[in-house]
Amino acid sequence: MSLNQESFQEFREVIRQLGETVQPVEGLTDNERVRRAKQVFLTRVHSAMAMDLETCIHCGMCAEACHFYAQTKNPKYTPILKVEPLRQYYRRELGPHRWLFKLVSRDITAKMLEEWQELVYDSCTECGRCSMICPMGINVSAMISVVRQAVAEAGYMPAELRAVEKEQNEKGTTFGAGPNELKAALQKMREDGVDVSIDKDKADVMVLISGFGINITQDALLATVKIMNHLGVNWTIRTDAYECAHFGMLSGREQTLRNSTQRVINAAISCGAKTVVTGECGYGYTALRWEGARRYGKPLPFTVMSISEFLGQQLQAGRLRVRKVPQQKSVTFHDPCKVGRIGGVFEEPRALLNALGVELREMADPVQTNWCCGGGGGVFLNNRAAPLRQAAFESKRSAVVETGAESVVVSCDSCRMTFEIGKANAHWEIPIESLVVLVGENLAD
Amino acid sequence: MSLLDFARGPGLHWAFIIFVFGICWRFVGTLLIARRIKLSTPRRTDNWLMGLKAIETRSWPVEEFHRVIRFQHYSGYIWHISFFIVLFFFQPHILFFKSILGISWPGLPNDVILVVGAIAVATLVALLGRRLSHPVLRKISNVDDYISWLVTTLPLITGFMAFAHVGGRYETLLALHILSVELLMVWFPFGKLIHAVLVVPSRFQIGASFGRRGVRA
Amino acid sequence: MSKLDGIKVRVEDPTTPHWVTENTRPLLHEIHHALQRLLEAGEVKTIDLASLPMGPADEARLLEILGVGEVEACIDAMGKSVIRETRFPGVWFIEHFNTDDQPMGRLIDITFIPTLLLSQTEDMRQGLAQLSLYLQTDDAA
Amino acid sequence: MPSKTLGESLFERGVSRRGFLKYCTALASIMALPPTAASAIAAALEKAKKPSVIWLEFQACTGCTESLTRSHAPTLEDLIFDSISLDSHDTLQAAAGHGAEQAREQAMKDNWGNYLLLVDGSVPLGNPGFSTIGGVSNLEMLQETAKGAAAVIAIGTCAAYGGLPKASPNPTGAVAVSDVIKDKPVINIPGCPPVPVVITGVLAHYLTFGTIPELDLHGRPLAFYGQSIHDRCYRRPFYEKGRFAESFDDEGAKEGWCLYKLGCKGPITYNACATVKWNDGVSFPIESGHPCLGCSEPDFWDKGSFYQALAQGQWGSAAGLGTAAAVGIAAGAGAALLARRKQHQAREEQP
Repeated sequence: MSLNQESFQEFREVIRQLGETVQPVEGLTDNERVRRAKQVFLTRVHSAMAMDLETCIHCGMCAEACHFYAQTKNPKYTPILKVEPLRQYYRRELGPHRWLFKLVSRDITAKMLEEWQELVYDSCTECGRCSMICPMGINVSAMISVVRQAVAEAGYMPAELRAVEKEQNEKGTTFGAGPNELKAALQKMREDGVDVSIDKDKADVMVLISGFGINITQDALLATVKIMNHLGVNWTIRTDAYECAHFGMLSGREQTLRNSTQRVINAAISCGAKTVVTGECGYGYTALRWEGARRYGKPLPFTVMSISEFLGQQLQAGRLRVRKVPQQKSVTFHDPCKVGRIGGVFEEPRALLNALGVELREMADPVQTNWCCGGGGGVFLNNRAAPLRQAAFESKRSAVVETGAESVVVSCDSCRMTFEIGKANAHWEIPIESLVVLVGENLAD
Repeated sequence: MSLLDFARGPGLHWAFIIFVFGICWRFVGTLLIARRIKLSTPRRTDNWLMGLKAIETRSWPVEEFHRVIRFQHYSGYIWHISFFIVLFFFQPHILFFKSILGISWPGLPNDVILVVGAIAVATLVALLGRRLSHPVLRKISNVDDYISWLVTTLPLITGFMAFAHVGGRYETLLALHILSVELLMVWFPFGKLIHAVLVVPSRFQIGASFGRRGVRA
Repeated sequence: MSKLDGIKVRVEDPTTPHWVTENTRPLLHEIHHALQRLLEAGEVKTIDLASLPMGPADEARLLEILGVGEVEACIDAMGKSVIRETRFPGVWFIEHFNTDDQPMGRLIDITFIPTLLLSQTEDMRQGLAQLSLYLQTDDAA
Repeated sequence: MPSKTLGESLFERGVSRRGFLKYCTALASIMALPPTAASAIAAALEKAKKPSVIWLEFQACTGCTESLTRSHAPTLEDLIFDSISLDSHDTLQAAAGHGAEQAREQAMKDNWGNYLLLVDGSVPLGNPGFSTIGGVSNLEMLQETAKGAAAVIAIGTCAAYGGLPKASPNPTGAVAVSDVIKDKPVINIPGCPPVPVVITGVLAHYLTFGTIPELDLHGRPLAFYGQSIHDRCYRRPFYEKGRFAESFDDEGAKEGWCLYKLGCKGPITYNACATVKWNDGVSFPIESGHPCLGCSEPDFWDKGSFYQALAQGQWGSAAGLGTAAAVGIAAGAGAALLARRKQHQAREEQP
């Protein structure tokens, strides 16, 4: 099985018109925009970030880590430059020498924030690779996400992201994939003879799926259901909190993120889940696993695992039994940035691939230095950024080509779609496979 | 009071005071900004170790990065090492440190210092050339970068002049050399040179925070 | 308390220190160059040893290297002056003393013959006058 | 009034042309002029007239006079009798008491506007009674005598810069001659004492050319003070190689290595010691194994220990640093706490 090509093409069309569905932000004065941006900076800077802002030596090495720079050689895509509004604000208003800097520097302006929109939204996937190269140990990407939030609050978020973010905030759905659509998709599975347990009152494992799974990556949804049944655990999908994606996070809207996180936490607590498994969705994992507790205000009363992590552990525990894939083949594994570099899941997906008996060919930049697919951070929805994204995708494509692997295994719907789009644009013939699908298709009887 | 007397006396005294004061101010002022409380369950609990490890690992970029930053990496090393050799192993400098710290150590022959000093200056010039010509560096550079370059280069240049007695009377050159070092010390806490101090906590932090997520940073 | 004879005393020859400075070499080069110029262009040169940094025994070593040549002249005018050609013809070593026999100056002349050795016209005129006077008085007698 | 030129008086005394030339060569040497200048000196000297010289001694130790009398070439006698008329010198002249004062007044009267005034010792301004001659304060006598002088030569560091009397805390309020005399050229010949040949050399220059020599920024004749001790030191090659004596009796000291680490002030001291040397050209301090004290430089007494190396700072105590660190920490903590409060308020206000 592969992703639903018909829905995928429809989806591409939806993306193309996404921006037109929202009205541009108007009526904000420049002062108000700056004030809002500053409010974000003020509330989000913390000691470690301050240290990073103080330590930069402008060596420019981070440019080399960034796929947008690496492919275009345009200096404005240098990661640390994307932090400039924050740095300027910090030095003038929060840093220890702020009284001195105020004498010799200028304040940020609405114009600057507008200008930075392209830098933080179109040419940054928040992949965190720049944070890995910095000789000073500066977490550059963490700061770019703060600038994103500031630019968003100032009213300069790209229209496509605003549309999705708005939908998730107001309706709790993404791309129109609501509870009814989910129920319909699951009903279809039942009709095909697959047992699905939804909305259980009590469950040990609560599974989140990416909204894409309802329409486009249905193969992954089906595989997930099959695998969970195979494991024989008490699991459920909740129609009141099934959405894994957090457009609030990648768009930089704190309120939206807080709401979507809270919805998941409430559902998990109400069904007494011990483990919440996030589907193949990068942001979904990070938002809950590493950021969820902060939004919740205290440690989460359950464990959060990405599906690759969960399955890898089930494999080691002997509950997941897979057979070797029928045809011996070579694959390369693409670590989704938010699950790998930012999330810390590396071993489990590899253990799964090993159990499946495929030949894993690692890319030249493996695990935490892995090149991003170029679509993260909502860039894959951003029409204006399409040419840039395609350029950045080239870093990934050549890394894959270099391995000589017959197919690419990914474990993130967003990556998967970026690969599909990039592959089509580049006229590149290579199967893009979902890890979950691969496991689901090769369960031992 | 002659220029040299000023440089060696009150100039040095105040430069040290500003140096120490500025560093403490900036360091403590950065460190004491509210910390972020981490409520998520760590994947690993040996954050301290990961932090310490990052201090070392960030000195040696992994192979995949090393390929693209080879020049910056080696020029950085050459510059820092040659600078520290000149700073700490030129015999008159050792006398200077002895007068402050009370301890001394063996120095290097002047010929060696001259060569190493020349390498340091050459590297600085090359790095400035790169900063002025490389699109990325030109784009991200600000006044701080150029001032910091200047105040770092001046002591080397004036040091050479004082050593070779070129360009003026020795006491004037020596005074200029000491004054240029004082300028460096006064600028140090306020510009990017502070990285010499902050690099340690900064690297530690990234190692620790990625470390708790199970990522070797 | 230790006694005075407990202190070891070693007498070293102050004129021949066992360490070497390098101040004579540049000077020898200068002399070498000057001698070349003298031969090629007839340029004369005088080097005042008092204007050069000289360590202990440097001068002695220099003189040892320069050696003694064929000519040695002595002038007695306002004190003694000794003019010697060194073993390098054209290189002269000149020492001036005052009336108290204290050294007044030490020079190296690179020339065909030091000017001071030439009879001076004023002196010759005075000599001529004296000779004339002598002849007149002698004739008269 | 000396009416004869120097050439005339010399030739009258039976000095041959050859002798005169030799004398001029020696003069060139002590004036630190190239030997080729001898003929120019001869031409000038032939026409020069003996100047009258008055020597005043204020807050001084007489070391400068002692030094002058040890000038080896030409001998002082030559200088006094052949070149200058030392009409008044409290230490050297036979006259004493009122007779001495009369000699000075007579010389001033006879040579008004033409005599050279030589001064050694500093002038106390704190109280006129601190140093007087015949009841006249140094200040008054200097001002009075300088009025008719063609030029003033300050001999020794005390006269040139105030010297030892001026050293902190300067109990007598001592000042240099140049602090008092502003309307006459003042030539400084510093040194504690000055190199004797330098004194005679400067006088010879004035005598020969009738002008004051070219001076450096401290009013010193460039011919003698144009280069540092270090520049002309025979131990300089050891400095270049970084070979230093670490103590007065170590191997380095015995090997005659550079004395920089033992506090030698040669690099910042301008004087002729390293070439002209002392005691008939026998030696100079560094050659004798002792670092240069820098005695021909202003305020050399107050520049820290003689044995403190030049590379060392003179920055007093480290106590200031402790305070600086404490204030810095307080400033940093204050800045951070204010930032925290600002952040806290902002977070509170958030919906």
